[in-house]
Amino acid sequence: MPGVCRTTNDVSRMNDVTARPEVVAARGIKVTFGAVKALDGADLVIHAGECVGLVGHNGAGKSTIVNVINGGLTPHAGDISYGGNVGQHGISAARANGVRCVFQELSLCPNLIVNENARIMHAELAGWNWRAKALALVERQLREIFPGHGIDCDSTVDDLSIAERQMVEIAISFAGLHDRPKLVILDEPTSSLDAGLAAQLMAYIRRFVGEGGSVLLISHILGEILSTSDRIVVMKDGRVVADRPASEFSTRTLVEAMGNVVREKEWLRSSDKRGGTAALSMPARRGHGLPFEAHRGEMIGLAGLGGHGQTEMLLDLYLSRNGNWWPARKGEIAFVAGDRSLNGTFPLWSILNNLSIASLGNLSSRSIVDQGRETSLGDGWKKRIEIRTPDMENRILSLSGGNQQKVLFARALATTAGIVLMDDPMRGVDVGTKQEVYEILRSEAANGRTFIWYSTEMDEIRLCDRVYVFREGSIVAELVGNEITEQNVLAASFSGGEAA
Amino acid sequence: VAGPVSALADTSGKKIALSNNYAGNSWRQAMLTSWDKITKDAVSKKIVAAADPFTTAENQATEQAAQIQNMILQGYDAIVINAASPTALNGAIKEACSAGITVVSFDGIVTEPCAWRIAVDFKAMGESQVEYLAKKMPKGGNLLEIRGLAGVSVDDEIHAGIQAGVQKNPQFKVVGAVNGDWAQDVAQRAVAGILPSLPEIAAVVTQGGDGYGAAQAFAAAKRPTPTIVMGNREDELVWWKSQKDKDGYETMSVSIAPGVSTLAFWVAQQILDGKQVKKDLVVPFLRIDQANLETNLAGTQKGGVANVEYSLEDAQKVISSTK
Amino acid sequence: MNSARILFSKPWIWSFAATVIVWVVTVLFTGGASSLGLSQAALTFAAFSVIVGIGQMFVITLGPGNIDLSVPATMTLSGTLALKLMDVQDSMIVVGLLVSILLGFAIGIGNYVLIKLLRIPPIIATLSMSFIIQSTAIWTNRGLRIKPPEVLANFTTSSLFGIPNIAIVALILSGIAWVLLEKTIYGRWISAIGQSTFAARMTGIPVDGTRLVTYILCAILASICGYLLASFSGGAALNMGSEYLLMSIAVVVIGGTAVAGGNSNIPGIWGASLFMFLVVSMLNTYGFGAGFRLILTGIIIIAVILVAGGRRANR
Amino acid sequence: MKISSGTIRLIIPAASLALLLAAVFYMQPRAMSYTGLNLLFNLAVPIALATVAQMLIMAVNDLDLSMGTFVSFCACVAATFLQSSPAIGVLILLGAIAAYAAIGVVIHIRELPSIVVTLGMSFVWGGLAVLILPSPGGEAPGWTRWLMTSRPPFVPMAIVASVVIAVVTHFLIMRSSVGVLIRGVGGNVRSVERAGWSVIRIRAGTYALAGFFAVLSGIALVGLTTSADANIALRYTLLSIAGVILGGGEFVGGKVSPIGAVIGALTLTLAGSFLSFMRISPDWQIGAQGAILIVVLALRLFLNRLEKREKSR
Ligand SMILES: Nc1ncnc2c1ncn2[C@@H]1O[C@H](COP(=O)(O)OP(=O)(O)OP(=O)(O)O)[C@@H](O)[C@H]1O
Ligand SMILES: Nc1ncnc2c1ncn2[C@@H]1O[C@H](COP(=O)(O)OP(=O)(O)OP(=O)(O)O)[C@@H](O)[C@H]1O
Ligand SMILES: [Mg+2]
Ligand SMILES: [Mg+2]
Repeated sequence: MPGVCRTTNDVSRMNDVTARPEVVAARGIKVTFGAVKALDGADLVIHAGECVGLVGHNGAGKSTIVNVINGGLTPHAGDISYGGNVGQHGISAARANGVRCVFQELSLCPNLIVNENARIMHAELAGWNWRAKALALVERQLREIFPGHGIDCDSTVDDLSIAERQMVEIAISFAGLHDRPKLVILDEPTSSLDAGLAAQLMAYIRRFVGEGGSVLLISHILGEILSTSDRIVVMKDGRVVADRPASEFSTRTLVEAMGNVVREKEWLRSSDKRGGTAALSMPARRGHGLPFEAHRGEMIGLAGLGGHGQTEMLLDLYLSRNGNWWPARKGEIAFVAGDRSLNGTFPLWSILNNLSIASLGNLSSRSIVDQGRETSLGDGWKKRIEIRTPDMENRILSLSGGNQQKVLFARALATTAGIVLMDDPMRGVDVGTKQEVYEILRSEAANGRTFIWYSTEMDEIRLCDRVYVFREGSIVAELVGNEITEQNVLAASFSGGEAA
Repeated sequence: VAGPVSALADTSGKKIALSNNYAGNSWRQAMLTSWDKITKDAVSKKIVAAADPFTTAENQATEQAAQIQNMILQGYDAIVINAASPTALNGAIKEACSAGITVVSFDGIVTEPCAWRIAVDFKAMGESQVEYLAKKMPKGGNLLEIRGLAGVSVDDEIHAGIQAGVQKNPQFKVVGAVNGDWAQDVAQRAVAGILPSLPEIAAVVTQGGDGYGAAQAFAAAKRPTPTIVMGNREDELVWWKSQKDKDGYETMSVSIAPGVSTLAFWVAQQILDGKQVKKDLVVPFLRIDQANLETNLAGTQKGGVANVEYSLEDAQKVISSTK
Repeated sequence: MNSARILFSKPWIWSFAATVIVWVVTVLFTGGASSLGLSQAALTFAAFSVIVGIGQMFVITLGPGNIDLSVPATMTLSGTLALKLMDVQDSMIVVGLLVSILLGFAIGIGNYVLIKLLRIPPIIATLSMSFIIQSTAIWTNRGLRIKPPEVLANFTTSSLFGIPNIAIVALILSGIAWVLLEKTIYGRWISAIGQSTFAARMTGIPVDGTRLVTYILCAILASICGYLLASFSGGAALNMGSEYLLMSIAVVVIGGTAVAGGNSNIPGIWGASLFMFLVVSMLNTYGFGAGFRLILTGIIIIAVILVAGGRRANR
Repeated sequence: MKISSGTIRLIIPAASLALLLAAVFYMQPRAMSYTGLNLLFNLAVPIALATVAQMLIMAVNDLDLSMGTFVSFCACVAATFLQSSPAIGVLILLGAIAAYAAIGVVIHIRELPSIVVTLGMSFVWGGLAVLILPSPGGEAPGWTRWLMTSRPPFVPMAIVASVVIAVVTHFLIMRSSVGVLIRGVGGNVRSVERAGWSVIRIRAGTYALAGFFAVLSGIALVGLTTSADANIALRYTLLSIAGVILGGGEFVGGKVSPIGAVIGALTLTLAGSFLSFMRISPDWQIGAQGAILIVVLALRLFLNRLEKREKSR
């Protein structure tokens, strides 16, 4: 959330923080995965009562160092200490020292009820009435972080939306039955949250830190890093390249520290492309609200609060145009998944196979896949969007989260489809790459491709030609051109909506 | 084949059920056909009110036990059983007996004392194979034994008979044994696997239905055909006949006749009729020799099993002979 | 060195290694005299497992819960029906083959209709189907054994240059299956579906169509196998497929196909099929009783899997 | 009131059981009695226990193909050692449970597919059973016989036992905190691991528990049949899987329901009885078993649809 004001006493707060005891210190950490040096001598020290922001490009090693601190990964060199004591390592040691972690990919058990998930995360929830205790614990914490959340803690995680799951996971991690956690690591916690929820979380982090807890916050949304952290650590290629108080950074300097050049946004909206027959249309959802329409070459945004029917509409649009029994003769529509592990990646396959699967029709003659053409397609896209891997034959899971997302992007763009549906596709993609992808999207749109883009980030919504705002499953407002402002979108998502 | 009706009105209201544990081979199919033929006739002549056959999907004692319990609920007066296990049905059979139901077991017999047994002496059947071989080749030789399904009593009994026979005739030596599971393709597979490592085989002793498969396996391995004891299947008999016509090949064939189900039916009817019947009856196995091969072959359905069906008189003869 | 590492990373290599060991141990019993005979027998009988195994592998590749339990019944019905139809006439051989392929086609559709319409897990759907097929087989000719046509029987039991004809047929079918799996779009599709049906759907794969084709393929291969097996063993028996239920699954998984779906390989099926035949032969040769034979078979299977393990099971 | 998805998963199997039972009563009113119910259901008790065991394995995303042979093995032990020298019998059965735990550990450590390992184990258990009882026989220990044939007042033993099994396992797996861990492993192993639990221990424990229920199944079976043989329960492998599915469980994802599993086992048993009451020609009796499975599952689908329509309203 850019534009949130910083308090003026930040700097003075910084100084007494560094004097406080270390909660976790990782020094000289090296981790390699085969040929990839994920961490190459990285240092990270977190003190009590501070919020450390961790930023870096996709694959910089952020999640890896998290895994080291969390005990899940044993470094090949370097040492870790918890509360000043060296020598103990492992998941249990980390947990015993009050380290909790919200991972980048959601890690709740989807088959369990919310309070049962709390039981998994908190071993101390035992005894006869553990259910009641767990329920009270989660509910209290949820209320504290996300007032007015509306999540039913008796439901199975499966039945929750992706944002609700993220909220539950965050709440469970901050909760403590006997003692509160000392350090909570948040690896891209807001990637599925809308602006309002993200703001609530950031406010809570400040309160938590104020009460003496520590937070390690990883995010690609620089606004929230700048506004929330006391200190910012920048990583690049497995090393820490900057570690300074947050007040010494601005968005520009931060981006530069990460190794990217800030490009001025000079996004010229193309002229109104409506008129003629629609490339894609759909009557009003659930019988009320506005109908949906998209024309050739348009970039359409789906906005509104998270989980208000945008993803469902994308799925419906896609499935209505795609046979389940017979291969579509020419792929006219492509989809970029946001929930990678659910409907995006094929975990057993190489990066190349994951990339090419949607365009096999063009890569083959008489149903036999031409592997030469497939490889060159892969190499082309590897260069074009910088997929960080030594070899496209590596497994997709060896990529960092952001890079996996890039592969999904390339999968859709590599097809000949005239319409591309995108379900919040920039989750976890770093700033530099985002700029490049925006660039690609723009040129593709100019060539006549239609993009329908659900995003939780206002910056991206602002890039669209036309925006549909969703509320409670249907479209409540349509914004065109200069009407697309944060204010208008927010107004439409909260109010009854003038068009409803 | 059905005998003349001795119209005993006493049983005309009685219902008899056949509980059969397996229908997956030609022997069982012949058994069901015989049952069908004889009992339909009996029902139409109002000797009994019903004679319904029931078969379980898989050869499982538990499933058959459930089947018997259902028959109790359905109010049958007698249950004729070909049992999956001699002992595992005892619980269900005890319940049937205490519900006043007459239980007659045959082929796969049961040990529960309240039931009748129409038994074949499987041990003697095994022994007779070795005795035949001893007569045919006094010098003895190497034997290959094809066994049935492991863990089933019939397999164990025939095997015991063969062992006893070999003990009495030490000039024979069992040099290899495989389980053919009473299925021809399994037998063929198993024999083909062990054959390359076996010395010269003088004879193959079997449990029924595997003879043809064994012959095929020997032919495939280009080994001289030993004396293979057959199991009364038509294809075995045809093969034997062709070998006999070619070079005077000699062997024997022995098995239990599928028509024994009809004997069991009549025995059940007689018991319901109030006749005194011993709990243990013995039927001879059906043996085919060089001399009567042609006659038996002529009377066997193409692709079927050599068979004998029983009439009421035959049954009465069997009953009175054991008195 | 490097090529050796690549070779050892192939999951199927282990089933072949095990096969060779078992073969040597068995042949040692007779001081080498039985090597030719044993190899020929192994090739012959492995061929049948390979043919059904390939079909089963395609189905297993479709992902968790996908197993075709109707394979044995399909084999039985196909053998019974084809032999009855051919009725010992050489002129009917091709017709018989066509009918059994057609039968497989129909059974495959039947299986998938059950799975799709009733949303039954495939294991249960194909199990139910197998009961119905088995009944049909009983009903068609009540287990009477009809002989195969002379020419067909000779073809299935003889060999070309010392390689059994049946093995050659299986080899050709494996070749086709390999191309299908490794080179074609269809192969990619089933693997994708096996890893994540939803993701497959969202990349534009016609999931239902692909799965339908796969079940049909499996049933057709089972049908062909039943046709060949009945001809080979001189007639169809009602229980002739029952061996192949566990066998078809065992050769697939021992051969290195991920049971979780999405990953499959054909050489492994050959290795595993030869292995399964030779293990039983070895234990028979050394004269173990049924009890010990079963125990050792189990232990050997687990041992092979343990050595070959380390395949990342992906959950 | 909002119906949780767990409850829905229960209502449907229960409703299909009730419908089937009504059909059976209609066709055979005699079944509507104390003895009738006992005869209908007593053989479902060991199946229910085996189904619960299978369900535990399925809860951690595995599948046990050795269930049938293992129950057979346990039945053989129960009918021989447990009867003649109880101490040795108990030791053997404890050993078997330990073997199950070991299988769980091996599967976990080596990341092996459970299907293959249990396929191998099915040979091992089968072989051991043949060694113990080369031919059918043995005798049920008096106490199991007594337990399985006892006649409690009002409600027959079969029903009492089924209810007890359902309630106990429901508490154990759905309500207790240990059960949460077991299902958690099925839902998301990594998250359980990252929360500091030893997944090896959970898996081993789950397998041991499954082994325990399978042992109970073998003992109960022998109590009903009075004796055992090596092939006595081979069918339990498929029956138990079908039971779990009928009861609303799923192959992956730790979605299981113990009450559903017991209901599934009862349904399968009842479906068999339903058939024998129908008097079908022997040719088609086997096929009818398939048909009835299909009908029961179609019923489930139908009720499912109904339920969904209710819910979306
Ligand atoms: N298990 C693995 N095998 C191989 N390479 C790995 C593995 N885990 C991580 N890597 C590599 O290590 C590097 C660091 O990955 P990491 O996940 O820490 O990045 P990240 O900074 O979290 O990126 P993102 O912002 O995309 O989440 C990446 O290049 C990644 O491809
Ligand atoms: N099964 C697997 N095989 C190979 N690499 C894996 C596997 N699972 C995870 N990884 C990689 O291990 C690294 C550590 O990832 P982890 O799952 O802890 O979360 P993360 O780093 O937050 O996620 P990501 O790397 O996707 O941003 C990641 O790079 C991930 O891609
Ligand atoms: Mg990351
Ligand atoms: Mg990462």
